[in-house]
Order: sequence, then C-alpha cells, then structure tokens
Amino acid sequence: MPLRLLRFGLNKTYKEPRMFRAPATLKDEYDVPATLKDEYDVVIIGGGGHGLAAAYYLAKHHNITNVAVLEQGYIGSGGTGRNTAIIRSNYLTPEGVRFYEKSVELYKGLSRELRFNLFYTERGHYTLAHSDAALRTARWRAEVNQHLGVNSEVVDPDFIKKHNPEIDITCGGHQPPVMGALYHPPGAIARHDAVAWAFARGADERGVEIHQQTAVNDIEIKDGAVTGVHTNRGFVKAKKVLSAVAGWTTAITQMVGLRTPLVIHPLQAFVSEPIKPWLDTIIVSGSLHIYISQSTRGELVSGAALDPYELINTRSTLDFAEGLSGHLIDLFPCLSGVKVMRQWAGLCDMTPDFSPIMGRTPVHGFYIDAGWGTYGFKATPVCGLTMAHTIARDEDHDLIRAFSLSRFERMTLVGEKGAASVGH
Amino acid sequence: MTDRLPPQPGEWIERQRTVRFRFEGREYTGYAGDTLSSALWAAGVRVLGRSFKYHRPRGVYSMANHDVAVMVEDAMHVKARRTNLRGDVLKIEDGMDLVACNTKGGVDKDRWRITEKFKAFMPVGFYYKAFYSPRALFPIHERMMRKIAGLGTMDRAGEAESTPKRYDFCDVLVVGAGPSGLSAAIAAAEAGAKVLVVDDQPHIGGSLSYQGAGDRTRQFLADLAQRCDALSNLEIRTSTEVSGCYGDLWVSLVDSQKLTKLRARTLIVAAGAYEQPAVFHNNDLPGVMLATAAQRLVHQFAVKPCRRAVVVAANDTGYQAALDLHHVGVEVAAIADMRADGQDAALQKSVLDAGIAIHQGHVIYEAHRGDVAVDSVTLCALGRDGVPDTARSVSVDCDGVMLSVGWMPTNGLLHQAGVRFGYDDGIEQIVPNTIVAGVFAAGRVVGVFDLASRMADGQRAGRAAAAHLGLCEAPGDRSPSHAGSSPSHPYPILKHPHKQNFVDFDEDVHLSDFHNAHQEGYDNIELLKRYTTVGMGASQGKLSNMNAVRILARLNEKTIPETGTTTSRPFQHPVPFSHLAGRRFHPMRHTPMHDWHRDNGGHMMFAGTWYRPEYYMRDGIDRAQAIVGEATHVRSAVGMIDVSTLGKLEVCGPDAAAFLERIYTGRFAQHAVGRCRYGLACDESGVIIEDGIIARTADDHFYVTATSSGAAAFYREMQRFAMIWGMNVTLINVTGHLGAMSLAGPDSRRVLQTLTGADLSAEAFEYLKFETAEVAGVRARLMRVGFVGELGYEIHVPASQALYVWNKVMEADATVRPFGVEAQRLLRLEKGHIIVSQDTDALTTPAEASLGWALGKDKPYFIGQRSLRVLDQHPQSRRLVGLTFPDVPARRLPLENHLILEGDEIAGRITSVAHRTTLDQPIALAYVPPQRTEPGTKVQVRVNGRMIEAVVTSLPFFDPEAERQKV
Amino acid sequence: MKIIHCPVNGPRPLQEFHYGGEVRDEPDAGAVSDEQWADYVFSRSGEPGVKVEWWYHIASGTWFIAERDIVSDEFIRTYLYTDGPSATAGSNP
Amino acid sequence: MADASTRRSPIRRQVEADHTHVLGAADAVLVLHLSDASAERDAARTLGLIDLSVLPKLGIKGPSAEAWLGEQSAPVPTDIYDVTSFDDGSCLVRLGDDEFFIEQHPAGSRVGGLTSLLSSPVSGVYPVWREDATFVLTGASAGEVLAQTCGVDMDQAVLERLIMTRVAGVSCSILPQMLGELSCYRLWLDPSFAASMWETLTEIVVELGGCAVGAGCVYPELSADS
Repeated sequence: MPLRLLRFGLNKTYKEPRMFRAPATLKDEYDVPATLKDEYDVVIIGGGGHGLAAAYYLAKHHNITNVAVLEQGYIGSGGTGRNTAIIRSNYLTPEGVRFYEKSVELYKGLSRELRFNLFYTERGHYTLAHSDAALRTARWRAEVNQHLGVNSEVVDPDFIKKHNPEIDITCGGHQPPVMGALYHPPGAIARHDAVAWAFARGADERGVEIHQQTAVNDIEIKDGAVTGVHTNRGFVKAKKVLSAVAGWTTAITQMVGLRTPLVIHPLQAFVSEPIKPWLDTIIVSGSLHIYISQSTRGELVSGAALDPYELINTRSTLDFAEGLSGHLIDLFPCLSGVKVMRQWAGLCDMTPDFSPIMGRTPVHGFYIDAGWGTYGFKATPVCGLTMAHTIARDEDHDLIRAFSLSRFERMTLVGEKGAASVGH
Repeated sequence: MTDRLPPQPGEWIERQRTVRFRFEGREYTGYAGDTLSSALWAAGVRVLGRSFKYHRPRGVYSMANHDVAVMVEDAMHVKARRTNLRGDVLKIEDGMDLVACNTKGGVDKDRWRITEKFKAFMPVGFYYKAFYSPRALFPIHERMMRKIAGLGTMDRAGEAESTPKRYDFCDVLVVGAGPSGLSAAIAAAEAGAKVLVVDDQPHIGGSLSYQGAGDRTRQFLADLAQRCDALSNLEIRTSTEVSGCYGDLWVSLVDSQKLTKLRARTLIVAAGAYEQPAVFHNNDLPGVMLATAAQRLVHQFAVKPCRRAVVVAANDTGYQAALDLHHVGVEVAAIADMRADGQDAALQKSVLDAGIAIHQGHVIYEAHRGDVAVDSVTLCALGRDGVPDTARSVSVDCDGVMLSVGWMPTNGLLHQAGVRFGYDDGIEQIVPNTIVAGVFAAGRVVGVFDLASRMADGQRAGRAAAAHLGLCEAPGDRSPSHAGSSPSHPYPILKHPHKQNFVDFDEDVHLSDFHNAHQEGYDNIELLKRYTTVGMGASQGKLSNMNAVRILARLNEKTIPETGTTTSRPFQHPVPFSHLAGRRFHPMRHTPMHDWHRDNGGHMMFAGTWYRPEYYMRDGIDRAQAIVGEATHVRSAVGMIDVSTLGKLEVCGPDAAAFLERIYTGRFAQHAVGRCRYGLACDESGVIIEDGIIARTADDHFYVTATSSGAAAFYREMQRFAMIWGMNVTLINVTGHLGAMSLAGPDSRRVLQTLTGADLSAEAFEYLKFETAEVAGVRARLMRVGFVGELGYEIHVPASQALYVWNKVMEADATVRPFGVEAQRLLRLEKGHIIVSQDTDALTTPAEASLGWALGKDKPYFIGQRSLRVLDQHPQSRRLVGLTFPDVPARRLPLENHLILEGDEIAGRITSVAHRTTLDQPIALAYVPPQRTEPGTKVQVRVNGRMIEAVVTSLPFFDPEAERQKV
Repeated sequence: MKIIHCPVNGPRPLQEFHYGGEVRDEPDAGAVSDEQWADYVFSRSGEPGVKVEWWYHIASGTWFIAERDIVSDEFIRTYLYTDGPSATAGSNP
Repeated sequence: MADASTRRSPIRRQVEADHTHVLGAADAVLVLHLSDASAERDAARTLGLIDLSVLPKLGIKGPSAEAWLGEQSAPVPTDIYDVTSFDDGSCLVRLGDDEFFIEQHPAGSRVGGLTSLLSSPVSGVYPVWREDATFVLTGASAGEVLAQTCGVDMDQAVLERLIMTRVAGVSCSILPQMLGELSCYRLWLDPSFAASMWETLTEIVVELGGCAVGAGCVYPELSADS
C-alpha cells in the first residue's frame, strides 16, 4: 500500500488541505481571499481544464501569479467534465500532429507533476475503416504520424479481431465491414474531472485565484485594447484577458465585437452500468460515427457524431441514444443485454476546418482559446502551456501559429477536415 | 418459504404457481409474481448481495428498483447470459439459475469483503492521491483497480438482439397509476382526451397497493380501476417504465420487450415519491430497510419482513407501517419518532392500542450486527440541536429496522421536461417552482400526501391537461396544501464515530467522505458528486441525492435551494442497448442489375448507400488478375459496367443554362443541344465538391450526372440556389428512377448498333454527343462519353427496364463482358481522370487538381469564383500530377497516401495508384510542390520507411491525344 | 426529438429534416474586399439568440426558413423562402 | 423466374407467383396471387404486403403542368397531397404547386396516353421519369407495421391524402386508402430502396402474423378465379 494512503489511515483527523479557494458565496475558513481584487495582470474566463492549465503555466513558467480564473459555474463544469476523456495524437496535418504530440508528452508526466493521479492510461486507440476511402485516410494519418515520430500504423482486420475479439468485423452483415484500422498504441484515457482539479490545485498553490460562480457579463475595451471585465461581482481591471470557454465562446467574442466562424453544436455521450472490464482498447469508427472505451470504474463510455444542427444547450436526445446503441451493437453484438445508465451532452465550438483557434486576436490583450470541437480535452495541457506563453509574451507560440484566427481572413485553412471527410 | 405470510388481500403472487429457481447454487422456490428478493427473503435468506466497494452484505432495502447492491446475473453456463439484474424487481421464473454479481467466492463468503478492513486507508478520492508515482507502477495499480471495479460480467459471446421498437402518440400521458395518476387520467379522458397511463409496477394502484393496504383502500382502488375501464379513450400500461423525457414531449417507454417512442401532447407526472433512508451507523445491514420496502414485502408479496421490528419514524406513514407489520404478526418492539410532537392522534392511539412503544423525540443512533444481519439497535434521545444524546439511549433487540423518515419526489421527468424546482420548508421537500407549457404534475411529486388531496390534485391536473388541449375550461384551483406534520425530516443524518453511516449505498459513500471532500474544496453539489461519486452508481442516487444535498447545505451553512440539486438526465432506470437500438434499419440501394451481378460472380461492395460489383470473380484468378483482366478486355474488345448509381438530375426551364453557369465552373450558355461536357463544381470557399457530365438535351433542358455519393446533397443545394437566385428552372432528381450502363471498348459501337436504329457512326454520333433513341426497343438516353478512355456509350433507361436492356446488350455479342468498379477506377486513372474526394480533399481547389482548364474564362459568376480569386493570390502549394516508377520493384511500390518527402518536409502524397495496369507499368496520381510538376522531375516517396524514386509524368498516361475515344 | 413545423408537410420529427445553416446574404462579389468576402464565407453569427435558418424536409424536397432560438431550441416560426415571414406556418404545438 | 416482359418490379425475384396478370401494354406482369387466392384474401384482412411496383407511373412538373393537365381533362386536385382518380381508375396526386404524380390502374391506360402526348416538348411542362416501387400494406395490423417504422401518427392520417415521410429510414410517400373493404396504406418509394424496404417490411409483417400476398387481394376484378 502506498505510504500516502497509510497516512490517512493512521491519522485521527483528516489533514488534507483545501485544494482551491472557496467560492465567494461561502464563508471563507482557509485564509484565502474570496473577494475579487480590483485588478489582475491576467483574467482567464473559463475554469475548465484549458483555463486552469493556462493559469497554472502562467504562474509556473512565466511567474505571472496575479491571475484570476473566473468560472460561471464550478470548475470543470463545461466540456472538461462532459467529454469522453480520450487522448491521442494521430492527427492528419503536421501542425496538428506536432501540437497534440506535445500534449501527449505533457499528459504522461502530469500526474507526477501535479501530484494528482489523473488515471492516464494507455489503452491503444483504433480508428476502424469500413471503406476504401476510410482506409486511405487511415494510411495518410499513419504516414504523417510516423514521419513525425508518432506511433501509429494501419492494421488489418485479423489484427483487430485478435486484439478485440468481441468486435464483429462484418458488422452484422448489414453495414460495411471493418476493412482495417488506424492503430495508435499510445491512445489513452484519463479521468477528466481530475485534470481540472489538479491544474486548479497547481494554480492555486502558486497564487492564482480561482473564482467559481463568477460570470463575465461584458468586456471593456478602449482604443482597441482590453481594459477589464464586468462580472456578476463587479468590474475587474485587466489588460490581458483569455477566453477559454469553448461552448460559450460566441457569447464572449460578441462582447469584444469579434467575428469568428464558430458555431456551437452539442456533442452527446452516454455511459453504461458498470460491468467487469472486458474492453481494454479505445475503439472509434468514423463510418458508424461511434467511439467507445471502458473506464476504470467499469462503465462503457461512448459517444457519436456531433448533433447535426447549431444549439447552445446540453439537452439529451433519444434519437442519439437509439442511433448510438444500434451502431454499437452492429460492432459489438455482445452489448445487446448491457444497460445504458446515463446520457448527457457537452457543447462544441466548431470551426470550418475542424481545427482550433488559438492565439492573439485583433483586439489587443484579448486572447482566444476556442474552436475545440470534439478534441479539446486531449489538448488541455499543451493548450495551457502555449496560451500561457502567448499571453506572457504577447506573441503566438510556435506550436499554435497555424491555428490563429486570422487564417480565415487569409483563407489559409488547416487541412484537418480531410481526416473527417467522408469519401465515395 | 419460512417467512411467507398467509394470503394477503390484493397480493401480487400466484400461490397456485410454484416457481423453482437457483440462487448462488442453491435451489429455492417462490411463487409466480415474486421477485428474486421477495422469494429469497421469504425463504429466510438475508444476504442477497454485496456492496460495490466494501463488499458489505446487503439485503432488501427499497423493493422499488433501487436495490442495486442486490444485483444478479445468470450463472456462467446459462446461454445468452444476462447481467446486472436487480433482485428487488426481477421476476422469478422456473429454471432460473442466478448468482450475485461482483463477489469473489459467492455472496456469503465474498473474499473481497477484506477491502473493508482497509477502509481507513481509502478516504474519499484516495485513488487520486496515490498510485501515480512511480509512473511505471501505475499500470499495475490500474489493472488491479479494474479487476475489482465493475459489477456484473458481460457475456462476451452474446449475440445481437433485435427488438420491435415503435412509435406511439397520445394526447395526455400520465406517469404513475397511483391515486393521483388514475384520477388525473380519468379527468382528462372524461374531457375527451386520448389518455395513456404508464406505471413501472406490474399492477396499478401505486402506494395504494402497499401503504395501509386495508379493505378501504382496496375498494377505493377497485373503484378507480372500474372507472378507468369504462373509458374507451383511456389505456393503462403496467410494467412499463418511462425512462426519459425529451424535447417536445417525446417520452421513451420501456417494457420487457421493447422501447416505445411516445409523443405526448401533454404530460402529467404523478409518479409519487421514493422513500429516503436515514443515515446512521450500520444503516445498510440486512434487516434495515425502508418502511415502504417492508410494506411492499407484506402486501404485495406476503412476505414477513422480520420477526421483531423497530420503526424509525419522522412522519405518520411510519406509524401506519408499524400497524401494518403488527397486523401480520411482526412484533413491533418500538417506534423511535424523531419528532417531538405532531403525530396524528388517531394513528398514535391505534399504535398504542396495539401495544407498540413510542419513543418520542428519539432517533436510531446505530444498528448492531448479529451474525450477518441486524440484531439490535441503539436509540437515543434527540437533543434540541438535532444531535443525539448518547447518554439517554436505549438498546432494543430486533431483526428488522424500518425507516420512515422522508421522501424524494420522483421528479426526474419533470426536470427533463424543463421544470425547475424550489424547496418547500413546510414539507421539507423539493417542489416545482416553474411551469412548462403542457407539463403538469400531481400528488406526492408536488408534495401532496393525503389520499383525498391526491385524488383532488390528480383531477385538477387531468383537467388542466385537457384544458391545455382545448377540451375544457381550465380548473382554477391549485394543488391542495399539506396539512399536519411534515412527511419528511429536514436532516435524518446522524454522525457516528465509527463512520459506517452510508449516504450512498451504490457506491459505499460515507458521511465522513462528505466532510472530507468539503474540506478539500469540493463544496459545490456537482463537484461533491464527482469527487465522492455520490449518485453516480447504478441507481443514479435515488436513495442518496437528497441526503447529499442536505449534508452539503449544512456544511456550507446554506439553504437547500442555494445548494441546488444535481441535474436529472435520462435514464430513469438503465435501458438495455438492445431496446434502444431496436430493429436496426440498414436501407441499402440496389441497382436494377443487382441480382444479375450476384448471379454472375460479381463481388459486391458497399459504395456509400449502394451495393456495387467491385469485380467479377472467375475461377482460377485472383482479385488483381480479375481487375486487370476486365480492364484489358475493355481496352481490347468491349466491356459493360453498371453505372446506375450515378446521380441523374434534370435541369429544365428558360433559365436552365444560366443556372448551370452559376452552379458549375464551366460555361453552358453556348453549349450546343445534343452535346455533353464535363462539369466541375466548387463550394463557396472554392473547394471542389462535385463533377459530372452535363448533356444539353434541348434549349431549356439539361441532363446532369453527378457522383454517386454526392448526388443527393448536390441536388438539394441546387434546389436552394434556384430559389435564392429566383431563377425560372425546374429541377428533377431521377437518380433511382433510371438505370444506367456504360458500354466501352473498341467494339462497343458494333455491339450497340445491333440493338438500336439510331445511326452510331462516327459522323452521326461523334464523341460527346447526346441522343434519345431506342435500345432493344426501350426508350433510352445515349451519351458518347469516355471516362475510361475508350470509344463508349452510356445508356440510361427506366429502372424497370434496365435489366432487360442490360441482358439484351450482353446477349447481343459474346465478346461483351461485365467490368466492375475497380477496373473502371484503373481505366480512369490511366486517363488521369480524378475522383472527387479521393484525388481531392477538403481544401483542394481546381488549380491544385490540375483542373484549371475547367474554369470558364471571364464568367461573371460561379459558386466559389470569388474565393478562388483570393486563393489565386497565395502561392500555390501543390499540384496534382502523374507519377511513374521506373526501376522500382513491385514489392516496394507505394500505396495511396504514401508521402512525398523533400528532406524532412512533407512535400506531397500519392492519391491514386495502380500497381498493375493495362500499360505494363505502375502509375499514380500525386500532389507535388508546384516547382516539381515538370514531366521528368524526380520525387522521393516514402514507402514502408524507405525512399523510392518516382518520375513526374504528363497526364494522361494513356492515349494522350484521346484518339481512342474519338474514333 | 424535436418536432418541426414544415410549412408544407406540417409537424414532423427532426429525423425527416436536414439542417441547412444560417440564412446569409451573399454580398456582391465584385464590390467587396477579399477580407469582407472571407468573412462572408467563413464567419457566422454563432452567438446565442434567435437565428434565421434553412431547413429542408427530405422526403418532399422542401426548403424552408425557420426562426429558431439556438439556446432554447424553440422553433419560433417557419415559412417558405418565397413566401416570406408573413406566411408563418406556426410554432411548435 | 423468366418472363418475356421488358419491365420488372425491383423485387420481382422476391415474390414467387402462382398467378400473374399481364398488364395492358403487355410489357410487365403483375403478381395476382402467390398462393391460394382465398387464403390470401383472408390473410390480407389481417395483414398483407403487396407489390404493385409494375404499375406504370408518370410525373409531371413545371410551371404549366397544372394547366396542361387541365387541358387533358385530368381531375386536377386543388390542394397539395390531395388525390383524385381518372375515369380509368388511375390516380393523380398533387405533389406541389407545379408537380403531379400519376399511377395507372392495373386495368387503365392513362399513363401511356399522357406519356406519348409529352414525347414532343410542351413549354413549361416537364415529364418526370417515375419508376417508384409501390407496396401496399393491407388489413387490421397495417398500422402497427407503420408504427414500427415511421414517426407519423397514422391515426391522424386522412384517407386519400398523401403523406411524405420516412419509413424504415427511407423517404417514402404514404397514401392511406380503402381498397374495396380493405383499409390499406399505399407506399411509394425510390425503386433502388425497394429490395431493402421489402425485406424490412416482410420481416415485421411476418412477426405480426401477416404475409406477402398478391395484387388480386386488392384488385379482385383482375383475378381469373373471381
């Protein structure tokens, strides 16, 4: 038994300190100011993984600690707490691969760095191909990945079947069969909430203030530069403001008068009742629009494609659960008798080229971290790292230069959508 | 069946039908209608399952579908094994062979129970605080954790099940067939609405079937049932759960057979309330149960819950429960009433008359464990501050503890329907505080407990729903308010130094876990839930969420509304994948020649929504040989391919040409009648999205082919643009209504000429000519086109006649042979023709695809034109060229999407490649940098990690002057 | 499962429809700058509020306009493009 | 089964016929009965599935379509989705302001006549090749088949009014109608989906105790034995 756990058992009183400061609405017992200061060097809007990671790295790497993270709900309440926790770097474009590979590298050391077990577990990630076109795309990704040193390869149905014996390669005979897959051994899952909590603690320990239940209602701009934010708890001055709010980005960009290509779509998911672990890998099928993995708790976590129309609402739909279940049974007939326990939705801010928008904006001092679509969780540490750099130096980090908002104005998009395009 | 009672009036079991089943390897009997838990409890079994984390023994707790510690599965040898079945609601059947889920060595001797010994070392969130360092050890820890996680074991060889999912519709859906629900249903039906009542129990009655189930209530229920029966527009479905409520009042109903997707015009939730446990030391011991669980055992299943009971009450229903137990011969040793006063005087008198001791102002402090189950309790006086005074305690021997301390409304569906909630201090209950149009609630779910009031409230809700539908006047009254003492205790939670006070029975979360989590900063209800996992187990917190909110409110020194509740999401109870999936529809499209292909060796492939022959299997040759063979035959003689999958659109009207000029990049205004030409279309951003052949069949009529997969969307967009542009065009999509075949090869003219009176000579029917003619007596559209680079004709005929024509062509000459999709792909590659989406991607412009020639010069407008003007200012980064591979051995030839490298940089990729061709050399299409497009330029391709050299070659590879297709 | 009022076919479940995105007026390609054009092509008014959108009833091939609140998902009204907003087909039942 | 006709139902192979009927133009055969005629008629009262795909069809579209049909003395329906009958029993459906659909009665001839009239161009009138599959669900349980495949409440459907919707994932037009004494739902769909749809409907029909039957059940006048 790890020594740390012995400590809990052998102590009479529970000595764990508070991990992050109390919300303003609570009586403060831990000697941390729960009130907002008049001014911060940096205000980060959004207490999800991204915002908290940016705060952590601002403090850690750039020694900027006069930072407030403003979260309208509770930390991790947005996409961080609603995603299906998959981490991988097998992207299609070199700029995408380099960025996500850095994220994977950071993730691997994160539990130790933050002294918090994030349950980062390498499971092996399969993107199943059910058509020649999908197989061609898989090879494209594998080739780019290998070229950039990312472990990923195209495997045949025998290999898939051998390592995932429950898969019905023929998909019941009514769907295109599995013809191969892009196999990405480092593909991992992690405990999503823990990522937010751990970064929050890390930031808090370094002096960053995390204010929950603090909503930003407007952003003040003077002469094209940010001067502060209006919150439900009053005005706060800040010359640098980061928006890291994913599904609420369009509401924030409206405050600064910034036009973006972002549209918000819900992304739904569901979990099954816990069952004894049998699925060790992460399975994705682009043709069936599904992905599935099994958590450490034994729940099968599964999701599908984005909801087909714009909506800033996290309601669930029955058709989603129906469609996803049908496709899962096509692939895993053994799931028929397993029960789905709970469904939910998150919000995805989508861009036309399926790539994020990061970096500086035409509004001086307003930084954007958005366009995360369905891939935000896996980018959490690297996005925090690069956005902290970008804010601290007011200069886009090398890894995110291709993802700037100005690419749309220049019509120089990122080619990541190619990986998502459906072929003949 | 040692604890089976004599027949109870209204019992749900059928005593004439004995059921034999096995549990944990032992044989038991019960009656039809028994659940597993009731049958086992009747047989004297007290340990029915083990808890999730500490593997503590558990027995009956709710009998209401929340006893997730009593989870069973079919024994290993049972075929089509099921798992995670809840014992409290699982109906027993003859021959069942069940074991408890998630034990090691069986439910009695579960070896995992050792985990409880380490409880102290596993505080809340312990797993976040350990096992991460050193990193190398984490996979080992994780494997161990995974092994002990999870509940049942899935049958990995299980087969797919198909269930008959259906739609349904009603005016008023009433959830709950208790007194409120039935009166609501009757009121709505009497007003003329089509009413459906659903209830998850096998019988109607709701609480009437177990709470105070005396003769009076039974008569009452019978009357209600009779009134329902008399209404032809009122239907009742029992054993049917409402698992979720979705937008626009679509509701999912789940029964044992299927999922029903019900659209209700109005919804009345009269689903009652769940009884809630008290939190005290050892509150999970077998024998400790909710008072309603005991009442269900008695009245529904005729099972004696225990011999000697202690009732813990904070309301009058506890007194009734004590009387119920007393009537069936259970000795009620005591009632510990947490209230100082306020009980119904008549009830109190009945209790005292029955000789039951009432400990006023007392609470249970702890339960003591005997062998496995409870054998005594300690009751304490409650101090004025709500803290038990251990100095004033009394110990009572008992083998049953019945908890009647409060309720949680069954309001999940209301929540999902958009209703938001407040808190009523008078009844200590969460109640709706917003109104959603068309959504109503009645009875306990809104805090109405008294039977007469519930009936009145149901009637009110029923009339309100009918009024919403315009069937009657709206009732003016509101829900009756509660009289008497509160049905729920504000804080039935008691600290204990030994910390075995369970708040969440699914997840084994203790009261102390809440204190600790709160101290660490998890002071928001959602954070608390995620950190402690309260409410995340299989019952989704049915017995824990309310207490969790009460605890957190205390810790934060806030009110319940300030503390909030966690969101209710579907599903109310877990739903099998098979039900959700239902019968799976996989509509696939067949061409008219589908059966012919299959009869003639066609190897069918999925091509989007179509089936197409990939190639034709022939004895003695493999796939590659077959493909090259088919292609060679086209080049040397004549072949025919089924191209019915092509999109086929008609553009008619005075503005047809002008319309196509805007849709396609090329020019069509001067396009001659009776001619075909290539059309390329872009989206607004200038990216290639479609290509096809466009024939002008008359001044005001064009016949357009589109890609098989893109046609539907392309047609849809055409419709939209026609409308936006206000053009006088009529668009028709005839894709499925016409069959099409392409006859190609040097002999194609000769063959086709035998079937048509049309003059096919080179002069009369030249390359790119369109004609309407009869082929084999069938009206056909003929187009002389050359996708594969040979003399060839596309023949389009009505779908019903396509097979007839196909057969006639095949019979016309013995040299005609079919060819499949792969041969066609090879032939087009030899001609350098692109396939949109294979040779283009989501960003490819016409110039990059070397299709700049297809852009009409000086056109005023086409979709994408303006964007291409912007993109033209950027330096081009890539261009599609042909590649050949001199001196590269076959085994080292590249595949599609192998990369072209320049030093460390990715400079391009192969998009199409053929290793075996009719040209005796491998060829490919590839993107290369613009400075590498000159024929003869050498580029480096990485193939399986090694570099090979390819040579840029001018396109097409075959017949550059197109002489063969123009003969 | 939403119910959408198609102006031609009446109330139908969402599955019968295809979403066609926001209604946007294409600027005169000759009169706008490259940046303005790019803004037309890519930028969207994605902020919360009522959007005017294209929807398509698949089985009947009907394009129509819906005014929808993208936060509450309420279809406020629907009408045919050619008829204009005055010919409202009705909001959800 | 070999037959000499040029036109075939897209599911011709799935329907094994005992009795057939040669349609007017002699270019197609209609399956009258798959087995014993009277047994089929009984079955059709409970639940039957019939293939009528070979009935000739024609679409007419264009701004002058309505006027032109009027000139041909067609009973032009006033409202969209209304259905009328020609004197020969063929039906005429209005699909839009300027779009119509005609299906010929098995004993009728209107489609052939109108088609040939349109073989030379008429301004503003465009003939549409229509090769829809026609399936008919008959009998008391027909509604249950649709309840399992279609999201429209058929209890609210009006007889002889077309519903354009989705059945088993495929776009489909449904016409509730009475054919003789039988209450029926007539389904029209793209012929390329016919085989899939027939398989799906048959599976459900059989589960519900019904079966495929011949056209003789709804057109008894065509039956040799009637």
